[in-house]
Amino acid sequence: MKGKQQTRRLLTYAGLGAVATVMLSGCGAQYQVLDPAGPVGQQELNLIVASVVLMLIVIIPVIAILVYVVYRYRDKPGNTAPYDPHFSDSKVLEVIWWGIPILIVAILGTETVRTTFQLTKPPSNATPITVEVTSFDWKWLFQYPDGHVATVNYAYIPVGVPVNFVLTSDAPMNSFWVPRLGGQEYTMPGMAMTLWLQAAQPGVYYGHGANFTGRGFSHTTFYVTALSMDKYQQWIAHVQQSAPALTQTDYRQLSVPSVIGNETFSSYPTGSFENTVLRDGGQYMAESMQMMNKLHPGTGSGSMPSGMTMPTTTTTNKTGHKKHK
Amino acid sequence: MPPSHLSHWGLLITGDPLIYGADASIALASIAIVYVLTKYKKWKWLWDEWLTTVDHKKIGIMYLIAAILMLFRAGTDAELMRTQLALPNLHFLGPEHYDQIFTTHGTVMLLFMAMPFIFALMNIAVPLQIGARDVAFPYLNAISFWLFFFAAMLINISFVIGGSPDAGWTSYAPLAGSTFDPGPGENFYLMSLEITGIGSIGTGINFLATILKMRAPGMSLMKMPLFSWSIVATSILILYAFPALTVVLALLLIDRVAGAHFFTITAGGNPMMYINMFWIWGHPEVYILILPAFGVFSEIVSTFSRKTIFGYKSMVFSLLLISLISYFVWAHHFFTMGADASVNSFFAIASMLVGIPTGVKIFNWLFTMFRGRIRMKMPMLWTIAFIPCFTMGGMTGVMLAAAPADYQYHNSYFLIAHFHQVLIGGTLFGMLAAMYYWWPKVFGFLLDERWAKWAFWMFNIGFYVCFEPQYVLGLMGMQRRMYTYPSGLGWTDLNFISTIGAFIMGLGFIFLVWDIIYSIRHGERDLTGDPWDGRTLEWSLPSPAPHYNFAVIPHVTQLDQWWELKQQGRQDELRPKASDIRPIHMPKNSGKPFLFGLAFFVVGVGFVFEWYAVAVIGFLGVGALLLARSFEAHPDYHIPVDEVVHTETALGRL
Amino acid sequence: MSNDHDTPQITKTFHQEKFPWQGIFGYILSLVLTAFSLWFGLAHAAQYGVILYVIMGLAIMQIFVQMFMFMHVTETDEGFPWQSLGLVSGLVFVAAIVIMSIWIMTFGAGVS
Amino acid sequence: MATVIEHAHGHPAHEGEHYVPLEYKEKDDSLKVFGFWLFLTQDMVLFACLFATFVVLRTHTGNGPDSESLFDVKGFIEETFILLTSSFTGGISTFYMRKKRAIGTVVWLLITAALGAAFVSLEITEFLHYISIGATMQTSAFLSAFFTLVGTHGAHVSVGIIWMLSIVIQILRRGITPALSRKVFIVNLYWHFLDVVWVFIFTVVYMMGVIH
Ligand code: HEA
Ligand code: HEA
Ligand code: CUA
Ligand SMILES: [Cu+2]
Repeated sequence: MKGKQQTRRLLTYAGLGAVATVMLSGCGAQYQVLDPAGPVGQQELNLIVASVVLMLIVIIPVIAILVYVVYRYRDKPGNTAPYDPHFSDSKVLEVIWWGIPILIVAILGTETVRTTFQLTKPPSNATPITVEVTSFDWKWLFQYPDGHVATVNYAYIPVGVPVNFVLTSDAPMNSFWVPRLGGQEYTMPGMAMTLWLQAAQPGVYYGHGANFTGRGFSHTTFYVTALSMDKYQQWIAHVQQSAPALTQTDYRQLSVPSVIGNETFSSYPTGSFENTVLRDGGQYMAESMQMMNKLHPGTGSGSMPSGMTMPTTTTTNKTGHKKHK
Repeated sequence: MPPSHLSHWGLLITGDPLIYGADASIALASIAIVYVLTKYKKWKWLWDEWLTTVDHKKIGIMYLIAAILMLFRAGTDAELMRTQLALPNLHFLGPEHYDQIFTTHGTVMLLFMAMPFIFALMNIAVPLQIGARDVAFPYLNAISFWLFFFAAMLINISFVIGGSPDAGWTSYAPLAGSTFDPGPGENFYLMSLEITGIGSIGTGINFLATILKMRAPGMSLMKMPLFSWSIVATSILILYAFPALTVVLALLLIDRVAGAHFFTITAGGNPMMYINMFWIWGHPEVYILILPAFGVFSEIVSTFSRKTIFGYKSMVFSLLLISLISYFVWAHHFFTMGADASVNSFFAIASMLVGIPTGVKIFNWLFTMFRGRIRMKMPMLWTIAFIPCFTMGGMTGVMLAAAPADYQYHNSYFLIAHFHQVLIGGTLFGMLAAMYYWWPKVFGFLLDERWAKWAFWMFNIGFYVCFEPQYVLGLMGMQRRMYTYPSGLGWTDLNFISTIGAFIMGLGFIFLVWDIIYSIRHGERDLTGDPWDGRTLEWSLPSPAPHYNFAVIPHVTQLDQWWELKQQGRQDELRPKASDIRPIHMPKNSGKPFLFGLAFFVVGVGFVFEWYAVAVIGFLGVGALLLARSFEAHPDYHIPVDEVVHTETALGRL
Repeated sequence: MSNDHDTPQITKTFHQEKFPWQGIFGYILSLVLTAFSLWFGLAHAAQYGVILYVIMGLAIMQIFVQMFMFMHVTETDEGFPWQSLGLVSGLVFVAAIVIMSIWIMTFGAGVS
Repeated sequence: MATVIEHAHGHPAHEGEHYVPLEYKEKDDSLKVFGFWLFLTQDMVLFACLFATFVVLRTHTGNGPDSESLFDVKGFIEETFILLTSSFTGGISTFYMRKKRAIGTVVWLLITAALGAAFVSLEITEFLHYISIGATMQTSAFLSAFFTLVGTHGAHVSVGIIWMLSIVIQILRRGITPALSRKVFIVNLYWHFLDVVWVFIFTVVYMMGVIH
């Protein structure tokens, strides 16, 4: 039996080693998170690798000590290992195992905080573009304030440029995740949240909703295609000329729960994104809306319709109710 | 307004073979139970000995049986899910079914398997360990059990009547609100958790009072066994965390049945507040699930290494520290909500900090074994398996706690793998270790080691085969809660392997059950009351313990009192002397706790189907029972000296 | 079995009054605190933020009035008055729930 | 007690030289007092969650009225002073209970319950008024949170009234026994606790609702 146990330990080691090798060796595109295609994903991968290494510093000794102790002090006739039933206290040891983990947490914590703050900023200095993303049951609408075009279930972005994905939902919340570009963020009704991503190389990247939204959830796949700035602009121009417009009726159609394929539109009703956010409770999130507004570097239209000021929460909606006495 | 989607007849008629099957098997099982009870004239026995009992040991047994049944139920769910996911594009289960199944799997595993398992151990071990005759409030203890029991009934009938909840064990609004999820399914979830949650709060209060106020004379807190200490920490967490669950469920229920706007999208509702409050409870809850296991391992490691626990003081300190910190980490479940970077930073670091006291415990266990004499009995085997498994799970937890990295893991199979590794490798292994450990104390016989080893190896190997691949699947971008996935993303092989692992675990479970059945007939009887050469007071009593536990309350002078006395050949000091025996004050059995649970069940049914008259009847029942109890003059009695002497003599202790 | 705990007997804190002075004093205190809060708030005696802090402070003082004047929070028949510790830590958790929830829910208010 | 009886729930009550009130004389009773304190701590967390919800939603008024246009200052001042007074009268009933004076205890308990009833009826009137002008729980998130928070407190008070009355009946039948003195003590703990909760409702809901 002891033999079996050791075998199992060994297997565990091997498994662990395998995972570590896979992680460190930058593997095929199917290991999406481990094969980032942009600076955001890369930063996150760096943090992941750092954390794996730090964790191995602890896991390996723990398992080694376990194997050693269990083997050495097993209760077997003739075992000559020392037996000391009252050995139960050691200041030195206690300091070691409070101390080392504290150190590791300090290192990992620092890295974490640094990355957390970094990821709230655009990943590079190039002039960014904005894409407004709305999740529906069970599809994704992408709106491009730049060219005023819209797509469903797929998106095109230029390479080497920070993309400001502004996220909301017109259905139960979902989460916008393109693993090879970087981590996810929730799309929530009544909120407009910012997610910075950037592609470093052209390619087609798998994306999916990551927060459960009911029956159609498994089908909330979309693809993000990164291409050169020129091609991107050509694409916009092409769409403007060739695709139909997104009407109010189409928009309402989108909000009916269903699973559909790709769609392309040459324009969309002005302010539809902001209206969605406001209709679903955005008025109460003045702070975040204003912050988002500020974060918008001059991309022409921005995401706030000009002249629209966010109502502050204290002055909203007094619908003529008199003070009663 | 009567909901139009609920017709009285439609509830049972679903047109689904799976559900008809379940309907039929439940009906058959009920008929069989009624038949057996009637044939062997066991109704009175059932009522007198079990349904009305206020004895903590019997309540513990009932919790234990319920927990194992629920492990089977939710485990079957797991096997169904894994079957569906074995290959891409399968249609073994449709999305409706799959959604219901993962929801009930998670909910039942956590609230109706792990929680009662823990309560079983608390009831079985705590009063005996601290030298008490019962818990502080035996009547409340029975109420807690029946609330749990009827809540479990409620969630289990949902599958056959009206439809199961299908919005995940987290049941996020607005998805779980009436707009997107009409019908009684979610109400089942809300009501059953509400009811069992109230019971859990009762248990928390009860054991905190028991441990703080009823220890045997001389047993200062720092001489108390670590399992009891872990229950102190757990009870504190229950006390401060469960009210949040009560509130958040009530608010969602009010939204659903009364049309309020806490978490709706319209009229100013704020769904994020649901998420926030759910995790104010939800995170402490996972530590409620792990701390008792830590307590169990402390007892077992020390007993089976024949050695004093290493670093007792820092063991106690780390328990309390974990429960404190764990109250300040809840937002790590929604790092991806886009909250302020300072919010994420704060909660990330707080989450990592939990790892430090947890690590201290791991090292203290290792060094308890160091220079000991390790006996590889079943409880110890599960403990040894726990250490690497839980450490790895905890480490991936720390990886999740690195907020920006979590943007990549969140809601992926990486997360699924993390929490199964801590829930199974930590909680479940702990519960099973404890089951083997205290089984002889409770039932008077040992579980057979041979079959137990089969169960052990199947479960362990199955575990790694099932869940390690899921880490990789997560990194490959596979989300949780998908009822199917396309081929071509490279997920097929690992999913298939994972499914094989799940079936190996299922085999392990079958061996475990077989072991119990086998041992009932062939298991070795425990005649000494101390089969493991134990250290704490419960092993100084006969197995099973008499219903008043201690004929004479022992005096305690040190940690591991029983073991130390044995070392010095003074174990007779813990035997009662006839001259010391006094009449013993005991609580009377009562049928009210059972009726109390039943009344809450009626309330539950009333809200689930929005039949308010029924709910009102239930509430009236609850009120009437409370008043009846209040007016009861003598809820207790005394066991005369003669009877105690008689019992003790029969046990050979006088 | 007498009470030979080796835990130190920290308190036996009961004391008997001939006349309910404590209650009357507590009542007056609670009235005064409430009246002050009303005046301070309704008369807009200060800026909104200041008013908030002041009336919250007054409310917190009322907790202690009730706990000490009416609820006998430090009483215990033996050992340590655990309920006091429970309440104090409870207040910490309560503050944590309320303050951190608000912190989390006001997205980004801290940065700008 | 004539014979020493060992309790399932701990050790026998011990007579100290010091004064020990009746509700602490029996181990069972003092344990229950302690258990009730623990119950109150969890109730405190429960209300904290309701308060947190209210604070987050208080400006989410949808198409409904906001607090400033809704609340009636005089009304909530009345409610507040009635409840503060009842907390005091409850305290006096504990005082008489500890003196083993059954009649004094009963009278002050009844006064307390009556004040409680006055409070509840004022609150019900307030709620009915809001509903009559169309400000219901279904109107907006703010109102959902308002009715739930204040209503939960009101429900607690109502339960307290019934509880007090049941204790009064028991005292009239049996006099002040250790068990009943414990019940008087506990019901008053509950009542003072509700007073504290109200002070926060007064501050966070009403005062902050009418100040701008
Ligand atoms: C028993 C239950 C249990 C336990 C004990 C834990 C323990 C931990 N968990 Fe886990 N967790 C869950 C159950 C549990 N978890 C569940 C059920 C979910 C998902 C819910 C859902 O969404 O459905 C979850 C989700 C979850 C998340 C959310 C991820 C997401 O949704 O994206 C995070 C993030 O921080 C996290 C972190 C941690 C951490 C840091 C610990 C720590 O406590 C771990 C501490 C232990 C160790 C670290 C190992 C031993 C330590 C040493 C050997 C010393 C050295 C240590 C260091 C150097 C740090 N958990
Ligand atoms: C203590 C808690 C606990 C335990 C023990 C388990 C045990 C198991 N869990 Fe579970 N799980 C959760 C808690 C737990 N889980 C939670 C909280 C979720 C999240 C739910 C949510 O998203 O809302 C989850 C989700 C979850 C998923 C993700 C579903 C999804 O997101 O789509 C999967 C998938 O593999 C899974 C698998 C398993 C398996 C294979 C086991 C195995 O260990 C089970 C072992 C089996 C048995 C013990 C019994 C065996 C049964 C038989 C022998 C009968 C045989 C009958 C047939 C084969 C029909 N679980
Ligand atoms: Cu999420 Cu506002
Ligand atoms: Cu957590």
